[in-house]
Amino acid sequence: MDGPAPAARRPALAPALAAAIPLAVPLALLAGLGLVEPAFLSLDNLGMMAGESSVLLLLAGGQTLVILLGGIDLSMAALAALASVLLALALPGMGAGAVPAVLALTAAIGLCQGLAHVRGQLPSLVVTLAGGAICAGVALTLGHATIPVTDGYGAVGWLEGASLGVPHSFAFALAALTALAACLRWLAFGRRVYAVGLNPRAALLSGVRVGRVKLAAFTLSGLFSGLAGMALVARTYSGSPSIADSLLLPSIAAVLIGGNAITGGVGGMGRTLAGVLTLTVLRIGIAAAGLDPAYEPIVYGVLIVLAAALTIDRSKIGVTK
Amino acid sequence: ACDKSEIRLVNSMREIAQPYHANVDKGARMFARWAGLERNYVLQLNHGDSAKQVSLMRGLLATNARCTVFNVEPNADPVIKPMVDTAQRAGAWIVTHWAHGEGLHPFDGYGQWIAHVAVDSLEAGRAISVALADAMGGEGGIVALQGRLDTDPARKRYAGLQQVLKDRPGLRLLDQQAANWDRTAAFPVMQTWLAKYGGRIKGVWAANDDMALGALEALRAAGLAGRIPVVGVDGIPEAIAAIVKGEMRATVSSDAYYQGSIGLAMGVCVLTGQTPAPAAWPRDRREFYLKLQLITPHNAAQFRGDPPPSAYIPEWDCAHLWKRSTGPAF
Amino acid sequence: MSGPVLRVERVSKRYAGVRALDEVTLELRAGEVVGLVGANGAGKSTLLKVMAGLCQPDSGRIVLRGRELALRDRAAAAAAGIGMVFQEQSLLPNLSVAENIMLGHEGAALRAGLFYDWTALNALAAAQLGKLGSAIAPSARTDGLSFGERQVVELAKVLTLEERARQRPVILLDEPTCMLEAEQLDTALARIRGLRERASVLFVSHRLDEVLRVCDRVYVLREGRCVAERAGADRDADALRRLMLGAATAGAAPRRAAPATPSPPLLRVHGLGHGARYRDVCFELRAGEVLGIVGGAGSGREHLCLTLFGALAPDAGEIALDGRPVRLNEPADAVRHGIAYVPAERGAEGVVAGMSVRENMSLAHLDRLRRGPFIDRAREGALVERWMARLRITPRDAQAPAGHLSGGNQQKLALAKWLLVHPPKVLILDHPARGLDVGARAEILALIGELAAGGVGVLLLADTLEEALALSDTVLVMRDGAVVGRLPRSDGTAAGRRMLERLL
Amino acid sequence: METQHRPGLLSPARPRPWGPGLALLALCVGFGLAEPRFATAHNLAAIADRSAVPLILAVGMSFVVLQGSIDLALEGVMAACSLGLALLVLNSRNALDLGGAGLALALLPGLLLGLLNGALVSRLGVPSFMATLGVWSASLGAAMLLSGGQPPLILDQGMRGFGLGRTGAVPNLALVAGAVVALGCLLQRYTRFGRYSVAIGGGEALARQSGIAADRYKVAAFALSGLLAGLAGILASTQIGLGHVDIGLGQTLATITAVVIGGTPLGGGRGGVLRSALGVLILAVLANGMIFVGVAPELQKAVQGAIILLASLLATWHLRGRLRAVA
Ligand SMILES: Nc1ncnc2c1ncn2[C@@H]1O[C@H](COP(=O)(O)OP(=O)(O)OP(=O)(O)O)[C@@H](O)[C@H]1O
Ligand SMILES: Nc1ncnc2c1ncn2[C@@H]1O[C@H](COP(=O)(O)OP(=O)(O)OP(=O)(O)O)[C@@H](O)[C@H]1O
Ligand SMILES: O[C@@H]1[C@@H](O)[C@H](O)OC[C@H]1O
Ligand SMILES: [Mg+2]
Ligand SMILES: [Mg+2]
Repeated sequence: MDGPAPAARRPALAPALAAAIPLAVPLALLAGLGLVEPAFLSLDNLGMMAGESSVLLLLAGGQTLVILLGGIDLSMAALAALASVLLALALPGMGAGAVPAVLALTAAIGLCQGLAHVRGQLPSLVVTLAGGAICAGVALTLGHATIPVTDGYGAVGWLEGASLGVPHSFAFALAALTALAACLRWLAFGRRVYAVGLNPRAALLSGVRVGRVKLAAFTLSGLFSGLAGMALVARTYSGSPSIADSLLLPSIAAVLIGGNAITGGVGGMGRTLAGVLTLTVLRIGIAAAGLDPAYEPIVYGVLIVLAAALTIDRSKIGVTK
Repeated sequence: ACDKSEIRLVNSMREIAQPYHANVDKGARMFARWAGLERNYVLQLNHGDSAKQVSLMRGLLATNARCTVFNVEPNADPVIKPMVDTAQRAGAWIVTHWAHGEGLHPFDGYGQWIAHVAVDSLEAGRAISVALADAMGGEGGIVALQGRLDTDPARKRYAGLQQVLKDRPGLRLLDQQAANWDRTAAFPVMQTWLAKYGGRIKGVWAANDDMALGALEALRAAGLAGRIPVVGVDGIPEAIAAIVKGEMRATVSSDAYYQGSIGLAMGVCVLTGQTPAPAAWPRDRREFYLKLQLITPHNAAQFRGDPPPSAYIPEWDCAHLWKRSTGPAF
Repeated sequence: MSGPVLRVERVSKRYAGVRALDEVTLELRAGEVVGLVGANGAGKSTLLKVMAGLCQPDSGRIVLRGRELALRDRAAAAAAGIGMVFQEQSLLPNLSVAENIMLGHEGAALRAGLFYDWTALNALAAAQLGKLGSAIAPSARTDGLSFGERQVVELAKVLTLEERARQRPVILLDEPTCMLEAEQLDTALARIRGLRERASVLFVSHRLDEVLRVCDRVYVLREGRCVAERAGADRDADALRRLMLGAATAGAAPRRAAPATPSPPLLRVHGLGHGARYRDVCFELRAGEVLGIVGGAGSGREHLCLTLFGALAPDAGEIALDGRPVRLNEPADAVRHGIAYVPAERGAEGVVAGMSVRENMSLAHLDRLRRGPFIDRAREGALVERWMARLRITPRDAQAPAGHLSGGNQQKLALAKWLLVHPPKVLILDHPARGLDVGARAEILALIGELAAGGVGVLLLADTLEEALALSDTVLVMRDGAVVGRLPRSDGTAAGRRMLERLL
Repeated sequence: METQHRPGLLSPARPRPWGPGLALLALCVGFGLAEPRFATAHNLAAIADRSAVPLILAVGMSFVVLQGSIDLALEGVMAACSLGLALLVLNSRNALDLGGAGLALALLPGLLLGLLNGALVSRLGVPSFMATLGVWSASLGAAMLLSGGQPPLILDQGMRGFGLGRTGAVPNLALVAGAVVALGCLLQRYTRFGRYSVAIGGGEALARQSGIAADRYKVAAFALSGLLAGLAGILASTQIGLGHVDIGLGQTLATITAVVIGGTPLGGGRGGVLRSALGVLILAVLANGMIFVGVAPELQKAVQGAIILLASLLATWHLRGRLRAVA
């Protein structure tokens, strides 16, 4: 709809190089931190960081699907919090059965939001903003304050363990993300996601069931919110209505900082992984540096802008908005 | 034992924008300076994110864990469990505050968890409610501003108010809203109440001083400052000034300076071997209630201004670390 | 004759793997309309974009009235008096006509260089529209205009160069007529002809008759090279066609033979209506039949097609396929029933510009290209290769983004997408040959015939009446939302044609 | 983001501009019936007062969103300017007492941060979401440094009096907000900046082709947004009486919500200042009204969400169509 493509502002990098940049950013950060403090690169610490990235990975993974479709899901954090509350309430009574039940519920909530978006033809931003608010209200009403989890913790607690130095939560999140990546790459669903994100009208007129693709994506983002909620319960031994509040923006930022386009259709899970790692290394690195908290946001702000400037694929994203 | 230069003092708390928290930090810095460890002090803010509070801690423990002591205001009670586990695993030291949830105690095999300094938030809520009731002559309508609904102090303080209301039939709770501990959020809520209840509001209860001060500004805009009693919790300097001026009626202080410093003091005593290993301490020294101070017009003047370090030095003494204990909290 | 107004000298432009322009040299003189013809992908649009400052040549130079120009961007070109009307339109849909015309050079309508004076703006725009004899309201919102109207607005916008450059502008027109209906075409051509009073014009079109009608001279581009210049009596359609296509020649669309045996009806439409767009439409389409629908703007035929493809909900009537009524809730339902649709606006609707040729071509068939849950990439690749070769889609690179293809090649892609695995039962073609070069056009029209012979029922909204008559077994005439005439194939004679023209 | 209908072919139905207006009216009538005191002058003034800061923010955000970008830096900018003000006028921390000059100076960080946002987006090509997120974070850090654990109290009585005071029955801040909204409307409708913003949102590449220096107008929009966020932070500070890092807490998302429910889609190109103002008023009336009719605090957010959903559904139901794509 924008007519002739704008002349690229910079010559496009060789595609392979361009694809490698997002991952190079967190690696360079790691290397830099390692130079200052070699202990930072100890296996223990790397394992710890991997574990710290897992919740963000799950949230950003689900978010990526929606963003690839050209939408946005502002409800994921609230939904993860609701999942944590529900798990905290249900684990003592239901034991391990609570996990699939809650995951099914969060997926269903995602589906409902998808329906409101597709059937009501409302912008995903509006639907998920409202949906998130509703989830938050329900979580607060059900959960009141933070609910500690002791009985039945084992059903989620395995996520906090590690094998061969690899935290289970990380392995789990990575596996989930890989599954999404495989769907995007190998399944018809993936092709359709990109088509819808790039040109919903052309996709529709090619016989793509745009509504269904969106419903699937929102269901998955609901499911991934639930998984993130589960990982949060494991991490904090509790469920709480505000447990994920501060993850909302980072989970979107992680998607974008890897170079996925917020307008949809450009990017993938690899970029999201890179984005999550970037944010995690930044966050932990700044913590490890023991910076004064007032400098922490300053350093963080400067670095995410730089990272975004490096990773954005200017050959594919013509107009930055 | 650790060499003094190796010791690292960490204060882990929610935020620093609120005066209460600013004072926690000041107390911690005051101690660090006094102990000659000013450059070894680290402040960690989680901005209301439990998971972040844990990861900040873990991030720092990549190096020098066994000479590091954490003084922790938990973002939520359950976060204490992963934090003490982390300390236990890494060999770092930790002191916790406020409430830690059920069935978890330092003396249950947590050698690195030096102590838990508990606060009786129910009592705090009750104390200001009584002061408010007295100021109102036991009659009239009250509006209540709650803190973040999903936190323990918010719920317990409000429960304290409800208990007092039960005993005083002349008082009526007109309305209650959550203003998230936040001054700016409290302002429009109070404005709305003034429009809705007008003259029926005879007292304003707030779960912390920040919200009390936000409400006070709304009263000021309506020309009612000083005419309606307001109470809060924390004992921040502005609230004390307002009490002196007659615009607020009461606040309860857990002494932020003390809370910010005491855990670090305990840690230094342990790390330098001036006290025995915590495992050897009696139970009521490892988990005790902190003395609270009710501040009203009668005594407000004596709490004005930043306290000097000298006020705390006796309590930082390794032999007197438990001076403010009012008894076991288990 | 005076010296050239604009001279393009040895301009070259490469894209990865493609030499779009290869040392092209040509010139425009004062007060002439020059044609530029060439096969799809020959480099016409690229050349125009270079001249309009939208893309930088790798080498060569552009000289305007004796001065070499550095055309860094469109603004620089505009400052020099060079303006362009795009193959894909370039108006902002959310602005008013006046704003679009005057955008970026509001001049006197800006008070103090800052404040909009709407009255003045509308007056200025009206003056531009007046040059073209158009009565479009300057305050109308652009997204409410018909395609033809927008074309006029585009032209009006370019004409502002006259005042801006204080010189006769150079106007570059990239297939301005390809989207126009017959009744708009004459006016448009007259307008373009009329432009020579005010400007030098470079005119790109695939309709050689048009080119011969309006152009004083013609350049022929082939594979990025300027292979010929023809003027005056030398301009003969067959010669041009040969020059464009090289050895391969192709004649006019062959008249199809009638289907051998009448087959049972495939698609039956009864009493179909959609609001004020069209009403009470009834017809039958048999397997192997080509049903042409002719009608101008507002006839409702495009809405009818959208309805048959499930993209619009009818509010009356019935659609039956193979004798059974079907409900088409969305295009995908239609696709499942074997109905395919090639939209007229390929850029916005026919292809996903950001996806590769391969991904575009298989998009409608993903369910048929599966092995287990996965896409069968090997099979996909082979089929895509086959159809790229068959339709001569160039460059022959399945991984190239569809948006990098030339307009005509995109159009071929939009068609190939429906044929990839096996042909549909019903094929709805909205101006299928739009933007195709003469050779490709003949091939596509032949392909349509072949498909019909193979049993596909084709619904055709043809580019021209001739095409409709040549290809269709039956012609349906629509006007103002109603079917006003029906012409069986046997009537495809001069008399029938006259009758058609009367009905329209 | 929303793809337009095919021009001419499917004549574009547009959002009813009065949709949000109707929603606002319905809310007012509903609350008024449920609780008569809702409609008193006293409460309307309370609503106006509560709307002032978000209105000012929404005007700036409108232009950014109209262009298709987003500004997440509001909270940080508000914080920086809030502390700037509190440290420049008569205060509890230092000896400065610059009065009105202090007010003007305190706006400067807002303008500069806005310019920085614009530069990052247009020069460095960083998507606005990331650029402004970074600036938000950094400016919040700067504010924390200024605050230094001791929020400065504003002792300038003139300023406090203005922030808390009224002119007639109208709160002063609401007057300022009204003026800003009016200016914003004029800016959008009658200036180059406003019209080009609409054009850029409608199609940036095309607007550039028409010779519009899109970068310049993007920078201008972010600068305006920064300036107004600074103003909002300053005004809020005069009310609350101190320079506060959290002065803008929650305002960014609230402002985006207001802009979007007012009818300016995040993709840009449609809607604008007036609609955003309606969006703000809807949220303000909702927040006020929920307290009035006694919705439990736990549920207020949920109720707000449900009403937003319902209102948007009603406002755009007539636009639904099979070919309509809404992202
Ligand atoms: N942005 C681009 N990137 C890569 N290749 C391109 C790009 N634009 C054009 N091309 C290639 O350059 C060649 C010339 O394209 P151009 O659009 O100029 O052809 P054209 O003569 O206008 O064809 P048509 O008649 O089909 O419109 C084509 O092979 C096309 O694929
Ligand atoms: N004073 C005016 N005189 C003439 N035309 C105007 C004037 N103001 C605006 N316009 C034009 O009228 C059209 C509608 O204006 P506006 O931007 O206000 O849209 P709207 O009606 O508010 O619709 P929406 O908000 O849905 O985009 C615009 O395209 C604009 O160019
Ligand atoms: O005001 C304080 C609040 O912010 C904190 O979270 O809990 C303790 C309170 O006194
Ligand atoms: Mg072309
Ligand atoms: Mg408008």
